Amino acid sequence: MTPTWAQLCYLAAAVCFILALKGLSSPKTARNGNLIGAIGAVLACVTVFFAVELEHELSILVAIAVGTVIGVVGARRVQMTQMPQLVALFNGVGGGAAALVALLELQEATSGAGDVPTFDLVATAFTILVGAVSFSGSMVTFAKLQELMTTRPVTFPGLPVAFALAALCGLGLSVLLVLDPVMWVGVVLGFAGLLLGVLLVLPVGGADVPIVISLLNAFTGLTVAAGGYVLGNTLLLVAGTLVGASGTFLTKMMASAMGRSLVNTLFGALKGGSTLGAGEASDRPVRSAGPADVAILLAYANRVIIVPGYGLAVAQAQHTLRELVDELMAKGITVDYAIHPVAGRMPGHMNVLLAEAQVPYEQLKEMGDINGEFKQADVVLVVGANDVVNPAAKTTPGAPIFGMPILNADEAKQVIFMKRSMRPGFAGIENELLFDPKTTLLFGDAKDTMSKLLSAVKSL
Amino acid sequence: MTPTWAQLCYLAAAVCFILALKGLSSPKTARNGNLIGAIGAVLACVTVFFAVELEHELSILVAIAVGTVIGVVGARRVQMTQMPQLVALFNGVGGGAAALVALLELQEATSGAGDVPTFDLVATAFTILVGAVSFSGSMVTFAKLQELMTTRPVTFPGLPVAFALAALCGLGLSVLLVLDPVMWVGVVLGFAGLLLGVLLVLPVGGADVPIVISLLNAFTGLTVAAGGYVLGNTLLLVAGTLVGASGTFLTKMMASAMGRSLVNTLFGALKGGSTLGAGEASDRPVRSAGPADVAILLAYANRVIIVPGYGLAVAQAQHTLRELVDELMAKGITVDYAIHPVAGRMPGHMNVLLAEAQVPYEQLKEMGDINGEFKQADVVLVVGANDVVNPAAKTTPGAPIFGMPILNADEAKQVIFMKRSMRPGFAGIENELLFDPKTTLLFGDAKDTMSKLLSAVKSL
Amino acid sequence: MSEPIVWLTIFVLSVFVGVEVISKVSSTLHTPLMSGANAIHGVILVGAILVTGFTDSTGALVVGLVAIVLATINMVGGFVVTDRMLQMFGGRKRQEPKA
Amino acid sequence: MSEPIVWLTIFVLSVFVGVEVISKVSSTLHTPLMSGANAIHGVILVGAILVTGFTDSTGALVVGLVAIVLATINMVGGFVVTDRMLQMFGGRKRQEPKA
Ligand SMILES: NC(=O)c1ccc[n+]([C@@H]2O[C@H](COP(=O)([O-])OP(=O)(O)OC[C@H]3O[C@@H](n4cnc5c(N)ncnc54)[C@H](OP(=O)(O)O)[C@@H]3O)[C@@H](O)[C@H]2O)c1
Ligand SMILES: NC(=O)c1ccc[n+]([C@@H]2O[C@H](COP(=O)([O-])OP(=O)(O)OC[C@H]3O[C@@H](n4cnc5c(N)ncnc54)[C@H](OP(=O)(O)O)[C@@H]3O)[C@@H](O)[C@H]2O)c1
Repeated sequence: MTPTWAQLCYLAAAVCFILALKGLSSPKTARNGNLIGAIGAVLACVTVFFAVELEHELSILVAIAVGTVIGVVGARRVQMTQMPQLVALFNGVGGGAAALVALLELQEATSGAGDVPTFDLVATAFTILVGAVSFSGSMVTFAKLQELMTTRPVTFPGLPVAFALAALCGLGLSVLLVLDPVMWVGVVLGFAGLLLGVLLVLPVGGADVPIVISLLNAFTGLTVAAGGYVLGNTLLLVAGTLVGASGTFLTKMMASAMGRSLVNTLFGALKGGSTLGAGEASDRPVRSAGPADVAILLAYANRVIIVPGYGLAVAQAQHTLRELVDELMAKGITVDYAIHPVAGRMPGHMNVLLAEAQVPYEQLKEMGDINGEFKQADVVLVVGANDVVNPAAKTTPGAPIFGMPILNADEAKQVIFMKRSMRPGFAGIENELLFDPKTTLLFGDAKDTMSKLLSAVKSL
Repeated sequence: MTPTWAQLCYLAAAVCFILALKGLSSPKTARNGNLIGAIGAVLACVTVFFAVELEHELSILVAIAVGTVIGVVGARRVQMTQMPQLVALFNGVGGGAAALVALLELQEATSGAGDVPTFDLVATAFTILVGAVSFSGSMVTFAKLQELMTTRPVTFPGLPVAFALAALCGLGLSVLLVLDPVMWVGVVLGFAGLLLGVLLVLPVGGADVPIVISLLNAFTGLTVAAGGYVLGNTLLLVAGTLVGASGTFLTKMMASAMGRSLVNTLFGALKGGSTLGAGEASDRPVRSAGPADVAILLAYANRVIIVPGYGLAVAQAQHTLRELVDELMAKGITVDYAIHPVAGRMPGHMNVLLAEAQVPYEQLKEMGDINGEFKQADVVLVVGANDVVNPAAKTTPGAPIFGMPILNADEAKQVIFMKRSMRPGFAGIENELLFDPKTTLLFGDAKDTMSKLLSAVKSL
Repeated sequence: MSEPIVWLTIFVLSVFVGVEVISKVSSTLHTPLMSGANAIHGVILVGAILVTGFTDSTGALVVGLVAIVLATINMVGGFVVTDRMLQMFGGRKRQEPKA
Repeated sequence: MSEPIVWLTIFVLSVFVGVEVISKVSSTLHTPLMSGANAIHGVILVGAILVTGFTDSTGALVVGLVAIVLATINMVGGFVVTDRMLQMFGGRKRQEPKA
């Protein structure tokens, strides 16, 4: 059916995708890798147009144009801090598209005369179910990250039962579809998948959301692979499997970078095992100070370590921070940035942010490299970070972040927190370090306070 | 034709081979990796017996038994220093087997009625030609390493022309075979391959032989893959391709570890570009000493570095060497072994050798780690090594080892060479360091002299 | 060789390629890698085009066009947003260290 | 999908697997890895068995048996010699550092 040249083009596109993933996994080649992937995608799409006689060509082209515009505008407009939810959104629509394709293929197959091979039906059921899970799960993820809903785990008494029921239901419908391939079963299966996706992601705590995005991404990859099998298209099979496999592996790596197990991430809240903090401002006494006092503390230190976090990104205070650091270094103080791998809301968030402010690469120290040096630090300045320095990760079994490696800010002689309130961070638990006698709080939006701090240091 | 269960078994065997290669590339898992590979191979062989109705089962089993006995005995009996040539031999017979299989398949195909598909014929021609090249090339390699013939590049005036003619001949016969598949063309093609293999390897210098083994190994892998295509067997295709691809990559890595380019290795001698040393003992004056003098030198040093080389392996002096080092360390002297990646006759040769003598791992320093420390060394004791400390690699463009990274023994305060004569090392070129004023030679078989040195040190 | 086995073989090999090819990624690149992989599965667009181009029922056509729009968003948006992320990473190399 | 393309696809994927899977090997392991890979291509034995088992001419039978012997030597010898090499490497872990 498909001419040989087209199959060769598909193979070339598949190779492009492999090279893209390879490129993306090393900093130097990442951008080119992404480009190669895009080239492969374009090649694939052009090929399909010339390889077979398509009807509705015009409508198809219009649909592609619409999708392109939405995609480009969305991707261009989004702010750095919102990229994770955008990725979730894109992933979700991909999963949705795969499910729709499988439904259409089912309709095609069932309207024909002959028997549909069993394997094809298994793959179809898989694509519909998992594609729908991926779609709705990603949408909930999006809502959480965009703070359209609470980022905290949502559980209710019947949740585990409801989840189990939905899962069973999905499984049963899949079996039914394989045994008796009729359209309505497929559609109901899709709805079951949507429900299942929602129930899967609801109980996931905000901090674990990126892991879930990555997992759903892998899911979508597998649905695309299954779709490829049904359509008899190797490109979809290879590309989908690539994403499925690398996505699963990546999910595992991300989870272990946050010190979480995958099972715990997904089912921790269901099992009811995690003890969650109050999520509200505590009214225990703390010591706070003004910019002028903090400026003096900084100016008379020999060694300062900056711990940037999510709040720095929100306040867009990175440029002012860099100026402050330059000022301090001009005074002969040794200053480094301690970068926690999951500070912020996506891996590498701080690197991106500080690179934008043109902080020299050498000043960014990875967690493993700097953790031994906190003992020698006179002052640690924690800017809009919280969970990544929360000792509960070491001391409180059952805390949602327990087991995550953290920056040893508590070992420094003085700790300064710049935040707006006593509210907890992403994980929603209190940070004992805030109440430590050696801690000083500098309240206010990070950008404002940072400017004040900067002028205070300058005027010293 | 092949039942589904058998195809699944083949796939499982292919997965075993992938895991084997993966395991073999990390020290901790290497042995298990090899085991998994062997399991895959057994699985594949058992499968073929039960999957199809074979004739001549008994003869086949006898042939397998004979091959097994030869293989096991050969592999068990061989000495460590002879392993490279054994690998060459095994590779060669594998290539030969692939060529024979392709010939038989050709006979089968041509004796049938129908037309043979063109791709099949291309693959057949490839297997016959390259399999034969691999066979004869490996045999010449074996002869070189076993010193059945000279290890130096063999060239004669007409060689480049002969090589080009043989290559053209092979190509022409392949085309002929594809156009007109008759048996005699296949046989002649095989002979052309044999000739080509000999001409390919003859001009390769001894030092480059391991690179050539690795290359021929990759060749054999590709012939097996092509054979798999002809036979319609995915396992052979996957396994052969795996070996072909990883072998090619490995060849590249090995070549760069020796500072050689692949093209130069193969065609350097053909192009006549390399200036080779005399290969004979020079009669320029050197300073030599007896064990007693050297013992004193060693005993009064603070820092000693040992450079082991091929001669240590030949003399089997590693145990005595370890005793000597233990003795020196008991005297409070800091002693390390500097391991050049291609010291000896195969990569990792020195590691194997010294591990056998139970030298603690921490005392083995890799070239990159120790090269900066030669300056501080009072004495460097070079035991049966030569090329790996030859400064010509840095100073003499055109020397066969030029560009290879070497151990900076010449930077030490004193250098002692333990060797039997003034004869050069593997690369066949003179070593200026032997004539350096700070060098002392301690002539004799490494094991003998080492014992004498040991007792001299003990009696101090 | 039977069709399903062929596909299984291709699947298994792709799994190995997928895992091995990214096994060395540093944690800094997790997000762009995820995003790039995400864009790659947008290639379901090819499937969406195929089913849409072969259908003759209007209902299916509409669903197919929706699938095409969604898949295109996934693919195009994915590559663009990945590029934007990586642009920031690379930034520090091309710009002056301290402007 | 046509047969040759299937095979090409499997070939291409295997190339990636082959290269990626060993790309992190340390130079110490070059020789055992080469030797292990060498043993793996001994699986041509399967091909040799197949052609020999299907032939009915005596000449072909003899040649086939020779191929089987050669392939078996390659395979069995390869795995055994690789294991011997690796045994020496591993030695230092299991034995006393200084006996
Ligand atoms: N990097 C990733 O891949 C990733 C992805 C998802 C989740 N996470 C999770 O996110 C957390 C990251 O830790 P983190 O320490 O960077 O952040 P965090 O624990 O969420 O803490 C951020 C802090 O910044 C403060 N803040 C917010 N806006 C601010 C502003 N405008 N000015 C000053 N302060 C502001 C907040 O306190 P106030 O409200 O009092 O100001 C909050 O305590 C971890 O739990 C991690 O697991 C990471
Ligand atoms: N490791 C690999 O993968 C590999 C593979 C193939 C080739 N190579 C090549 O092999 C060379 C290795 O360098 P190398 O320095 O280890 O060895 P080398 O340059 O070959 O020198 C060995 C020296 O040992 C001496 N020797 C031989 N038998 C001895 C004995 N019984 N007692 C004392 N001394 C003895 C020889 O001198 P006398 O004859 O005067 O005693 C010779 O000079 C390099 O050129 C490398 O490229 C390496």
